[in-house]
Amino acid sequence: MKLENRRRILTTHLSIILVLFLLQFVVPPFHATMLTRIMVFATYAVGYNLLLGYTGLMSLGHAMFFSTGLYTTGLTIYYLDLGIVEAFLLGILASFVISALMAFITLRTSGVFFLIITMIFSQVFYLTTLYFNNVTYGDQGFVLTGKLKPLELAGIIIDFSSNVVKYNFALTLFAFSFLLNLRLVNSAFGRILVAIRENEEKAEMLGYNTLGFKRLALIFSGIIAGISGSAYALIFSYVGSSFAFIHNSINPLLWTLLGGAGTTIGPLVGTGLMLYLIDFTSSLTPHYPILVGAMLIAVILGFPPGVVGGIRRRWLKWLP
Amino acid sequence: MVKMASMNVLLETVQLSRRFGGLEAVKPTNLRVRQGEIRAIIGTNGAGKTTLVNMISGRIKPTSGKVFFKGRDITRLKAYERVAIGIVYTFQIINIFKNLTVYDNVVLAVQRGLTKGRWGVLGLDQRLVDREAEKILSRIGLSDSSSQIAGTLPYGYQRMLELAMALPLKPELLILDEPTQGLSAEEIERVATLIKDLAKEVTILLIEHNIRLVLELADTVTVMDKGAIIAEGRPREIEENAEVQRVYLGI
Amino acid sequence: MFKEKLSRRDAIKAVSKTALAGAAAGTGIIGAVGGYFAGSASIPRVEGVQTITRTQTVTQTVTQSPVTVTKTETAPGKPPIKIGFEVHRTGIGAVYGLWYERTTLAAVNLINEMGGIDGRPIQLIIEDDGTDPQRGVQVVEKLALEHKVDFILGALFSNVVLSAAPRAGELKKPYFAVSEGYHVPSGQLNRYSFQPGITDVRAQLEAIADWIVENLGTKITMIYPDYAFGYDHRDWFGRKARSLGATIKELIPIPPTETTFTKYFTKIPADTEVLYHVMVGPAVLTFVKELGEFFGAKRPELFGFVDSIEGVDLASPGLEFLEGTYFWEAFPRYLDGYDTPYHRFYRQRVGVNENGADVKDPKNVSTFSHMFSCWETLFVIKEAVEQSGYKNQTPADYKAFIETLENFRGFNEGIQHPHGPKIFVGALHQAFSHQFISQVKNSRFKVVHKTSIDSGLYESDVDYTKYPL
Amino acid sequence: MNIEVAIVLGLLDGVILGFNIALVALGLSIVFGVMRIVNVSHGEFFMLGAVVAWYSVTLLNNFIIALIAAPLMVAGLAAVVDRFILRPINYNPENTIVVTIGLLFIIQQLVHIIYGPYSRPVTPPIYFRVDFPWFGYSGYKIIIAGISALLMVLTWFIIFKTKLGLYMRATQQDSEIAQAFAVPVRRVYVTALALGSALAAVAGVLIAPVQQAYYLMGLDALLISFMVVIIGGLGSLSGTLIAAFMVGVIDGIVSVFFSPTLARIVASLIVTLVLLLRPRGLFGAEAT
Repeated sequence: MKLENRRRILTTHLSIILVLFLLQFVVPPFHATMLTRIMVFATYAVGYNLLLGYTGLMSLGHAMFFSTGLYTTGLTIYYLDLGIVEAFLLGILASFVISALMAFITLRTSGVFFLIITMIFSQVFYLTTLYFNNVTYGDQGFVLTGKLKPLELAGIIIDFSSNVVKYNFALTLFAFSFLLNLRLVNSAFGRILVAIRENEEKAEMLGYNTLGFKRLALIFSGIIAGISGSAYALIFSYVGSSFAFIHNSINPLLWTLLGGAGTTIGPLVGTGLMLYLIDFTSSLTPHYPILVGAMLIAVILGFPPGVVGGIRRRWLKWLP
Repeated sequence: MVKMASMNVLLETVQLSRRFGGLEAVKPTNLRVRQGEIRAIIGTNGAGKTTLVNMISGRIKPTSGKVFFKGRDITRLKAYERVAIGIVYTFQIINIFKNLTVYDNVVLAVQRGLTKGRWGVLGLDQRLVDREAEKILSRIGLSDSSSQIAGTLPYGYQRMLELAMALPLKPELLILDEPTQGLSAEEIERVATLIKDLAKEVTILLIEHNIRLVLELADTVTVMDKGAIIAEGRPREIEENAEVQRVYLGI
Repeated sequence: MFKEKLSRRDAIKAVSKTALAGAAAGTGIIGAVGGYFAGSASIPRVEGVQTITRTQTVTQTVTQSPVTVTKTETAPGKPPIKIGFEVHRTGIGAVYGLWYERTTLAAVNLINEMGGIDGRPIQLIIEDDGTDPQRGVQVVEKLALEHKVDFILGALFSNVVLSAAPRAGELKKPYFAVSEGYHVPSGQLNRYSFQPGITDVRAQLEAIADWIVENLGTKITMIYPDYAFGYDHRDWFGRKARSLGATIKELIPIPPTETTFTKYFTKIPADTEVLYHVMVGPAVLTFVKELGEFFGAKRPELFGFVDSIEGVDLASPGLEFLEGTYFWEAFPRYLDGYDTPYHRFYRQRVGVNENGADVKDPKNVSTFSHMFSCWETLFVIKEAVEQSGYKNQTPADYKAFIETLENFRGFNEGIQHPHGPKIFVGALHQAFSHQFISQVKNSRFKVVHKTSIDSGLYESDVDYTKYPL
Repeated sequence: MNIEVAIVLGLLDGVILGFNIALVALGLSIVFGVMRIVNVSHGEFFMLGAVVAWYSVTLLNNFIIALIAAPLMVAGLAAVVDRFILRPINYNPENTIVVTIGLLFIIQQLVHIIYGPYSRPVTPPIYFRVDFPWFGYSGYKIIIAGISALLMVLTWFIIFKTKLGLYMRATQQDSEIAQAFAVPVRRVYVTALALGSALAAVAGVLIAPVQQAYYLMGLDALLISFMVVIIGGLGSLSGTLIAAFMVGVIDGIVSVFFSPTLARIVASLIVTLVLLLRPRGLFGAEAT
């Protein structure tokens, strides 16, 4: 990435965050909640994209990382009455541990096998949440309402049942992962990931420990997914095993591909488009899942670079 | 167990061999490359040249035997670790990041060269990288097309680029696997000059079919046939070696 | 027995009084009045325990219902009252969703014919949640914030109720669950979540355990789905049955994804007298069929839950084996099981024939035992709005609405409550009703027992009235 | 409980259902072996089979028709998928997975629209109850096993005794070389996908009277055949069969003595181990 582009890129990303911040003052309340949801899931997608878009590793097991954050935060609040901050940090820690574990196990495989093994591990996680349902309440799940202690920061009481708090909490986390991701992919590190995606053999012959970098990428990706999971628990105060199910691994895949794999802005765009599309069509027909299917096929067949990828190709070549 | 070889031997293989299933691609081989020379390995297709250098660069594991570099046993080192200690390999078929810009290709090499240690690359001064990259680009005369997609360069330039990407890695032993394959006459000339130029700084292990080029460049020539070294010596001697002429030149 | 159990909580004491009084009175069904009753002021006449012996043959067809509805125009110019309906149109809840939607629409039409709620017509806004907890929350937000509904008629499946209700609470929208799960009365929800339309599973089990132990046997083996709903059965029934001197010989959980069951049957102890089975999900037919193949003639008594075969024709291939076995029903699928004018009227309005199937397509069997909860809940909302003078979506009006509702003590039988009279415990936000036990005879349910309402009451320390508004 | 009985039954069930699993897994395995792609919508083809069975029994009151119609229809569908979806993306492994996931959603919903959300029982063509000393057992299940075995022999014959099979095996070895030896690789691909999918469909038809026809029944079948195929080795027929019986029996016995959910967890973990230690499966060909 040439130096003259760096300023331009940074301003673009900061202004996106600024816009997201300002939107909450203009959009009607329902759309504010939609944006909250979108930002939480976009964070998830950002994490996923780091692996798929930049490192070229397609996982079908990210529901496991998401749920690790979700359950750790949820359970520690539910049983140990932890404060929001502690529970949240524990969620991140847990998703770090799990993704590190996965990084060392699953990356011994590659291609389709990587995809299958991540899927199966995620399935194991899902079954485990069912198996220990005397703790997790399995598929029925459990509720955090009334257990979220309001935070007190510098005299200001932050109550998580308020929509404003939800929105800005989601925004903060999204902004964080959004910028972290930007920093990563614009650094030497990001360039190496791309090199691995493009030509792993060559990357290794340039002296890069490709396996090591793939592991690192998976860990970052897992942590970001975990963060969004923890955030979901705090914002929507419900924890249940359906979030560990395979469908929740497919979602970030679709969002990322639609928005544009290997672009920093793509995940946000893809998530936003898809959530609104589903919300819109679900009021027209109960069969909106067809849309999900059609989208998956359409993107791969018709528009591989995805929305932002296409924009970059045609107009803004400098977009990261 | 071979004692440490004399100082001016840079690379040494001891009874290094590799078999694929039934086929013994490389019979136990002892090869010694001296510091600063241009060593050419010639031989018919399937003579085992590429397999041999692949074991040296660490891309494939030997079935038996050892590899010593500057007297150190590196048989166990992974390919990327060998790069770090100065063994650099360029592929037979042009192998660059075809979908990335020329600039990014060079930078990938540069930033590796600038960092020592495993993760050192994570905190790297981008300005320094840019400066180094510019140097390399101008050296091979690609400064102007730096933002071009590498895959769209003319064939010869892609090869130049690949060779150039070896420089920042500060190689001590540069393994070139048929660098002129498929190049036009004047492209070969350009490559040849670059190799001569490189040879001032590094030892070169050259696999080449183009005998003229070999005789022009090499200090020592090693001839392989059916997975074994059948002759070794100055270009002139090799030219006259009857054995070589029989198997290799088919005379 | 009730004395020491109920001496704890005033609310429940009051209730039990009315219930017992009712039992003493023991008279039949009350007139077409319907409506609610508050405090112990007006004592409802509630049927006591009675086993139905005489077979009622259905003479008149459902269409000639004796019940007359006094049609009233909704007051002109009054804004409609918006009720949001969160329904499972897709996902595993889809079959239920189909019929819940149909029942709800029927009730809404009726209420509007009767002059709406407080003279305002109901405007029903339906959103599908795909039986998905994540979408469930989104639907609540959409109904509350975009459609600005006054009330939300909630979901059926546990996971969706549990994810949606808290959000509704945060948005301060009254949320009426039509699930039978032990969610609302467990106290884990909030001041805004109610379940006035149907009895929760714990109460159901409290009510029927006696009959099972007395009539079927004391050596019980339980087969239940290996997830939350199954555990409610395992725990609540297990506890009650033991307290009645029965022994649980074996617990056999079966995963929801299972497709073949024969292997589990070997775990059933030979001396089992009663096989208690609750299976929900598509696999149930296989389950029953294989049960039949496994046992043949020499089977123990079987007691099951109609949830398993809601929407399933009892004449389906493989179900022959159920002949002579027993089922819990919330509301008898076959009209003759509880033949009242209101019941007939209800069927007619929803478009269900006397066999519990679609009048237009007799093969299309309804989820009859549960779907009445939508109908009755809507009438409870109507009642509470009119009693509380709820006008618009102000905190004050909602407060009035909720407190009024919490003061209800029950609902009389009538077209509003065709399923029968109910006791409502304000502290639990939960209604309690009769339960039916039926036997399969000639591939149809034959009601053999109807529990008293108060037999389902259990003590609880939950008191939603102390929760913040 | 009576342990011997449990084991006997576990084995019986395991083997008999093993046959059905094997049929589905075999299809998945053929497709992967020849085309090197994983068809995620394979489970939906299985589901389609069951649904077709319901229609032909309910509307035409004939089960045999389904046995013929279902595989043909699904094979046709597969051919269309190959032509208009897979070929355009060059059978790229990752992309194939994405598009077949998409296909999964579409097929499911179309069935939901046409067939409805119901889980419908299908009357078995023949019904009798086999009485064992300790318990009774469905005679139809035993018949399923028979038919499945027959179909597997047929498949084996096609693959090892016909020209088409030769082509398939050649393509499996190395599609470029096969191409060079004038093997019509494209047509081989279509046929492989059609054949594999048809097997899933037949399995669906056969199982319908045992389970029911339900629009969400595909995913579970897919996950199980995944396990089977991985343990058996992707692309290895014999391996697939052995693995299917293993999975069947393990599921049959373990889930009786321990929690079934636990059994599933353990099975999955075994699969991951196999993937890590022997990526080509327990019975797959060794790496060269």
